[in-house]
Amino acid sequence: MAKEATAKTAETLAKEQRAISVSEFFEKNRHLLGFDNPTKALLTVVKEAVDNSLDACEEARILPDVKVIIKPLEENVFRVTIEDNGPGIVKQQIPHIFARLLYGSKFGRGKQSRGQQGIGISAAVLYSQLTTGKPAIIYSKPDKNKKTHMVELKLDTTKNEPKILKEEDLEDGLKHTGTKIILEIQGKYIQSKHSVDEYMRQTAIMNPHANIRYENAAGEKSDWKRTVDKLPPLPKEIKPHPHGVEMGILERMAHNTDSRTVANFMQNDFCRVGSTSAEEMCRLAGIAPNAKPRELTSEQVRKLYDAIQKVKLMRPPTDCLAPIGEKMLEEGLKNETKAEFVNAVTRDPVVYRGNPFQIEAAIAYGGDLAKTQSGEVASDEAVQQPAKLIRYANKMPLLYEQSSCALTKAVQGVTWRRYGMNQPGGGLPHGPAVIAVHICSTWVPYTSEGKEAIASYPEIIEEIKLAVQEVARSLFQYVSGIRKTEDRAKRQKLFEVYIPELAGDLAHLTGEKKEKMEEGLKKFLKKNVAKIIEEGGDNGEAAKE
Amino acid sequence: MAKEATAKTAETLAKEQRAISVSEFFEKNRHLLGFDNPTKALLTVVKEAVDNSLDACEEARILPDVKVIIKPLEENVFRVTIEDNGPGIVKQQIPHIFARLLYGSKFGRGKQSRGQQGIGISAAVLYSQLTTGKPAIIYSKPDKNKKTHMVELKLDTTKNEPKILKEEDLEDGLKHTGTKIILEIQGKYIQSKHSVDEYMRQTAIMNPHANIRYENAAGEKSDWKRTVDKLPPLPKEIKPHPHGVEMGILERMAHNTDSRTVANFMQNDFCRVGSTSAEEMCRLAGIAPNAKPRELTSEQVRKLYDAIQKVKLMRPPTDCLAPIGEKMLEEGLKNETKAEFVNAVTRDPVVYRGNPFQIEAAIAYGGDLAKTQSGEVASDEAVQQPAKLIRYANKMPLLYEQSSCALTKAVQGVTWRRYGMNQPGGGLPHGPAVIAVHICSTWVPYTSEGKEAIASYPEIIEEIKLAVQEVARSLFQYVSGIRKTEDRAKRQKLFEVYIPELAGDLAHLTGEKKEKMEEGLKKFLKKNVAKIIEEGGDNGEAAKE
Amino acid sequence: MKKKLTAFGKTIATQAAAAENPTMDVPIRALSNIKYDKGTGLITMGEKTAKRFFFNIAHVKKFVQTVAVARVSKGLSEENKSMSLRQVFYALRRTLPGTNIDIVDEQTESDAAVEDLELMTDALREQLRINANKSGSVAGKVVIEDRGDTIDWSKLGSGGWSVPSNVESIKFKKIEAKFVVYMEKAAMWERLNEDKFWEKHNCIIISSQGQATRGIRRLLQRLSTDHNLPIYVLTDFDPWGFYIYSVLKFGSISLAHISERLAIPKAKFLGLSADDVERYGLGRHKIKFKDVDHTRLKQIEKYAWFKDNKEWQRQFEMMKKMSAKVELDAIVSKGISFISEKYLPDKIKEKDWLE
Amino acid sequence: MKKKLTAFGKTIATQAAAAENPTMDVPIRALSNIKYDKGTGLITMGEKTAKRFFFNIAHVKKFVQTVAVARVSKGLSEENKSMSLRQVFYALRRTLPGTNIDIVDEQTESDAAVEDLELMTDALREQLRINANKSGSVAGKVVIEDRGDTIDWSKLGSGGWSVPSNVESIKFKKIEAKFVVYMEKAAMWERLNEDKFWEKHNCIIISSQGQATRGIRRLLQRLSTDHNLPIYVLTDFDPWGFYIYSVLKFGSISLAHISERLAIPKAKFLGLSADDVERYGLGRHKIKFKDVDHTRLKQIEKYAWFKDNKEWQRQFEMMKKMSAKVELDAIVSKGISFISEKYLPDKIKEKDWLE
Repeated sequence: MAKEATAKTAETLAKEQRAISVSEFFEKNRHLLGFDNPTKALLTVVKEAVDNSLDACEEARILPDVKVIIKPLEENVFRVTIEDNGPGIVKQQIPHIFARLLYGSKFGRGKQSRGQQGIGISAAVLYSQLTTGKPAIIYSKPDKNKKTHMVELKLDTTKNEPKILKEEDLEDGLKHTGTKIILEIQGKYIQSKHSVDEYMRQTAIMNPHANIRYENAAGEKSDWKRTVDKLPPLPKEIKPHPHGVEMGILERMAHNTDSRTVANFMQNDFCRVGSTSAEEMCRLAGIAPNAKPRELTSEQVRKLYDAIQKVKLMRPPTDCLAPIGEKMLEEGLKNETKAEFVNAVTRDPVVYRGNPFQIEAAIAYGGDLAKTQSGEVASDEAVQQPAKLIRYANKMPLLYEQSSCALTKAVQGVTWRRYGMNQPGGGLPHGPAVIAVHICSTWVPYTSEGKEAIASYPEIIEEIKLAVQEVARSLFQYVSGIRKTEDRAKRQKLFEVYIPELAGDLAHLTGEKKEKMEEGLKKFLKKNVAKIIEEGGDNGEAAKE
Repeated sequence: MAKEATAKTAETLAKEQRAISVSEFFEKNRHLLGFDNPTKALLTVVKEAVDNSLDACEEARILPDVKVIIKPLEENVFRVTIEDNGPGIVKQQIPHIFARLLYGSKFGRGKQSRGQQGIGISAAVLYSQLTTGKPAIIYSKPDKNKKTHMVELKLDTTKNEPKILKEEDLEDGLKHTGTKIILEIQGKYIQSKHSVDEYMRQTAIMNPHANIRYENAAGEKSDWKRTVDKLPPLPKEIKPHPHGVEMGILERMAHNTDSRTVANFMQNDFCRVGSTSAEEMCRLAGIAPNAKPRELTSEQVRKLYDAIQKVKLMRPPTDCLAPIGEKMLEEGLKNETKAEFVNAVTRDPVVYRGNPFQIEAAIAYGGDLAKTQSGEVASDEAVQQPAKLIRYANKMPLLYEQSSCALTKAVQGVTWRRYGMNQPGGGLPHGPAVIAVHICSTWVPYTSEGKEAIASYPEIIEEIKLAVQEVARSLFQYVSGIRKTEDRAKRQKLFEVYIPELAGDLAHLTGEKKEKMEEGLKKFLKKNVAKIIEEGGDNGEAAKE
Repeated sequence: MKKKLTAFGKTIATQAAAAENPTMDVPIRALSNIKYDKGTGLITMGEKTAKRFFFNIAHVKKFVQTVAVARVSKGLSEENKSMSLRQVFYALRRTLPGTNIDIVDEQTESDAAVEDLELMTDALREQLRINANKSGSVAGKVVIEDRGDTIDWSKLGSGGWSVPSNVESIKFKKIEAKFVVYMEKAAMWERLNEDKFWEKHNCIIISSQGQATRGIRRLLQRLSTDHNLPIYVLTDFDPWGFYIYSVLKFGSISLAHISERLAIPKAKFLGLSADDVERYGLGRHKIKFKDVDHTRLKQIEKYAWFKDNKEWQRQFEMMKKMSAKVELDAIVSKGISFISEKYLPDKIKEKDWLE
Repeated sequence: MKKKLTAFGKTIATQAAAAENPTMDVPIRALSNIKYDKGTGLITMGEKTAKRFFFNIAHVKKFVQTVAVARVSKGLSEENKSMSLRQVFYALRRTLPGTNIDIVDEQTESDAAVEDLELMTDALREQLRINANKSGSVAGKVVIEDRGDTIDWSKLGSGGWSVPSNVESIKFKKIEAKFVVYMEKAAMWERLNEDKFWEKHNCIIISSQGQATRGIRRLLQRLSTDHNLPIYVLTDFDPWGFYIYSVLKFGSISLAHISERLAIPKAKFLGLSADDVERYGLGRHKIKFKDVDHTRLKQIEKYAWFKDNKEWQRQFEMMKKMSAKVELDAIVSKGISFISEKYLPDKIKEKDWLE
């Protein structure tokens, strides 16, 4: 059966060598792309498509309407349909975008977007054909006055190229501009904290400017209506900051630039480099400012690289970032949680390793969160569960790997007792609360290709802590405000109850009339009620007892 | 500074779309390939080169001599040199093997080897040029009577193609056949359990048939001499087993096959399919056995796929696996640990998801392991540390991600108390021991591209447990043999000490002579010593008290 | 007693001198060898014994310890003295020459050896001259003679007579009292003593602190058996209080072998019962059960001597329902001397007790 | 006493009737208000007081509790009765109408109120008719009168007189004894009583179990102060034993306000000292320190009254070095009556004590 093994030589070995297509590679290593198991695979397919839809709508400045349907076909096989009202995709690009790995517009472009790699949706198509053998069906309508274009396609893994099975223009396709994709996949549908349901819920929180309709595999329909009629600002693209560039990339950029001189190259191809800085770099590197960048030797690039590190530069601009904003985050969270109190904060942008990033945090407390499933107000004990933490990176929910994520670590690193919440074992705070944390960045440092958790850079953790502390503080003020009012009533009642007791005991002790003392005490209370229940007592010093 | 953001249309969006080279992708995502941080990067570079050297020597049936030198150049920059006496590489292939990602002979070929992806050594070259800008230098001599070929090259990431900087034939190059690679990289040298030193040590254990010389960054030289003069058998290649193939791959194989009929396709392109099985499959799928496989529709492939699952087949052959073997594993472990007791076991091959795999386990105990660094016998308490676990996959040491690895989980899943070892908190057993576990397979299920840990398939965990229990049992027999001898001496002493005490007390109590009773008791002990100290006492029943 | 100990030693000495494996038969003190005798109303010990050998690795230490205790006990007999269990432990301790082995490491070992010796010589611990703790006071219309002193329990002011750990040698000269009230709390005793309850009602009042000591148990037993006085027991309303009563009346598992010399089958439980808690409105002084209380109650309700007793099972049920205990002291909330002026006289008059 | 309590109530009642905020001045019982008086050798209380107001949310509960205790105490006076602290707690308990608030929730609250009242009325707790625990026995050449009974401590057999919680009213009729030995263990007391130590050496022996009760402390104090008898203290060699001695001699922090009525400046520590452990070869009965022992020792060595005492610091140092304690009972390993025949006579003769 098996081929006989014999000793090989350099010659025979050479014959076995071949190029491997990137599709073959990821076909074999699909767990790297989030298709580890059927449950996660179902989520990944939905996620990649929805992320693309939201990105496209925002870039086209269209308020998004997104529809997701998961329909069970047979055991562990589902048809997943995602439709948006975005700009659509031009005919020629459809096959490449959906059936070619490593093809896209978002790769390394110095701008914040949900997708980053140009790999996700084609991977979903690959996974679909791998597990069910079915092609992907794409509808696209870039112009609302023209017909809808429909394509059925597969991915040819040996060549990493699309293979079109069917293609036609439909009269009665999409009603408006947009894109629709249908995939049949093997998967598993569960309702847990890693489920598609939860992903949709968290997506709705982060996108209050979107209409989202969702029908899950159990046939239950959810409909999140738009609560904000304004799109978040579109992030801007920036050029790389010199302090975040590695030597090999610097060399490649120098050799591929359109600039004629090194000085120009530094000014044109990077941000935050003016003519003074550029000349300073050249001087330090011992390179003539008018040298041709394409002719730089490796040794010269190396010197330039060292010189760059020595020149002080402004931090990169941060208008490339598009946080959702305090108001919209509050809207989204309030809408979804029906909480009694919601507060959000958007911090100013900061930089790690030459990459700008920005943190947002929000907290929701009480209201429906303190109620049981049947809608009753839950007991104090029942609500003393760990708060729910929801994590976002570039507006995408992160559902897996919670414990190893920098966002989680930062939230756990806050001393919650200071804000009136229990924190048993130093973990998440306990109470009827939802905490949301969002990191946006031109280059989010995921811990793995699955984009499930954020790497623990100290700069990032510190920023998150500051953001979370801020919302925690406002929650604390709110809660203690409520408690104060309750306390006042309690205090007055307390004295009213104690007065007859004291009077009674004194009467026994002295033989004097109870009524007389009771009257005196009541009189004093009435006159001084504000002072007594506000400040707690008569004098500051003795009250310390 | 930043480009103004404006609303995009399908047209403008289309213009931004582009293909991304796989090199660009991995340049940005190099953590996926084991270059997360400087410490790990240094290890990864050495590991990829050494793995290639050992694979090449074994395939060419040459007893390996491998030399590794790490020379610090400046702070956090090292020159790494790896030289072997393997078959060398033919001139034309050198650039592709070393400077093109996803190029190799080992990808998915149904055979066990250290490397699997054709990505490792080119990634090392990529990392090197990215961090120091320096090219890789390769020496190769496939024919010992000809000159050595030398190449300096880089990887052009935009095209994923090699770029040759310099090339020449040298008179005074390598002395024998083989390959030598020199890389300059940024890295960090530490001496810990994740260090290159530890990797070399574990590699030596697994390769007692190799001479390994190593000079670390501190200038310390290690020299592991070959202790076995026989190469391990060369694993054979097998074709895929039908039960391990997914639908998408089946379709691709059918469309690319050289076979003319579906029946032939099933017999020729898979293992374990005879003509009867092939016809059965066709019948069940409703496909004519002489149908042309290239013309199968997706629907037919789907039916064929379903039919395949219903036909019973023999399990895949397992001579594609090459375990190191009990004797060699014991040699290697004894040699490195200088332990008092070493035992290894190689289990029979087993199959998971159509992929054959095989487990080996070994344990080393006592001897130098129970000594302090200065060579003294350590106290009982001091040796009650967790045993050291070393993990291998296809003969390669795994240094990272110990806790999430199936090998670790399996070892922790053994009830060590049964084998006389403590196991506080259900973790690794405590004691002066080293436990080695090896999984070999045609397709090792790593949890990530970094090849650091094995995924937790129940079949795999079960096999490992059985293997480890076997060596644990033999260790237990050995240790309890020793303890028994010690215990006997202790017991006899105990009675000798108690006799005068009892006699004395009895004398006080009765007024009789102490000496007389002492004598009688000593006499009884002498006569029955074997029984008393062996069985512990006189009678079985009462001893249960 | 000396003779018994010498005889015990002789058997072993003879075996030793004859080069045989020295052995002793130790009655088994496990629950499996305990019976509840409905006839006598006592917990008694079965017939099972275990053989203990000197030349047996599992027995040797206990064997030597038992002989060593016999030796110490004989010494006490000879000197006409006694020791506490703790002191016996220290008297036993010696390190074996050339080793780091001690005859005894923990007091539990010497305590067990003492109990084994009690069983094998059929002697009370007090006869072995080994005493348990001393605790408790007594007052009442009784005159005793002890160590040559004549002591009138009714003429001891606010303190009373301090009950010794060993009451074997006291002689009752004159007993006018008609019954005995035993309580687990010294504070309650002081209340009754201050109120001269024993004088007004012609009785004896005895207290310990918590579980009754062996001295007190023997004292109560002698007053019940030899002098036919009713014994009324007052405890908190909690599983521990029930247990105190259980031990007083039926004997304990660990001392089953001497139940007939320690237990008081005619003892009556005078409260607090669940009914008392209701009747006297003590419900608001409930102290919530902890897990340990639940466990204890579950054990007690399964005791062979309570298992078929409907009245007691009713109490256990009510306690379980309340899931709380009530302290005897709580009765003071009804009035300072409510206990002596109302509670006790009423309960005794109405025969409102449990048995 | 009744008058004092009425006066205390009057002040407050007047304020209440006059529609003022009722207030009381409570001496502060914190360490900051405690001094060690080298002259008298006593821990005493400073002058600091805190004002407690009725109309202050932080004070009101304590305020009401203190008045309630005064009321209960006055009732006791009127009826000429007494109560234990536990009983006072129950006597105080009542739920305020229409709430779930109780006057007291924990006994610690009523205990604190009792202490506050002691301070404000300058009365002993015993004068307030509130008693602490009863524990301990006494024997020796003394005749007392208590509640109309004449009690001869030398004619009480093996039990001795049971020391009441309140010894204020006993009268010493005849004291032949020349000194007092106080020990923390009842077993040791029985040893000495059996050996008729008090007869042979013409003395008094007193024991409690553990820390001395207030009754015993008052008894010892009266024998020391009023009758000028030397008081010798016997404890285990451990930080707790040292503490027992410290409290007996200097008074305690929580009861600093009545040190002069409880402390015995002339008390002498007769052992076990570190030197005794060495001299009598008790080293092999060492019991290793636990963390809590180390902590305790560290506190004790910093006490103002020990800080500058070289002899005591030497003991602390040696104990620290040993890092172990030795029980008094261990001395039995030297012989059954070694304590009474050798240890005590020698130590007293050689004046081998610590002060």
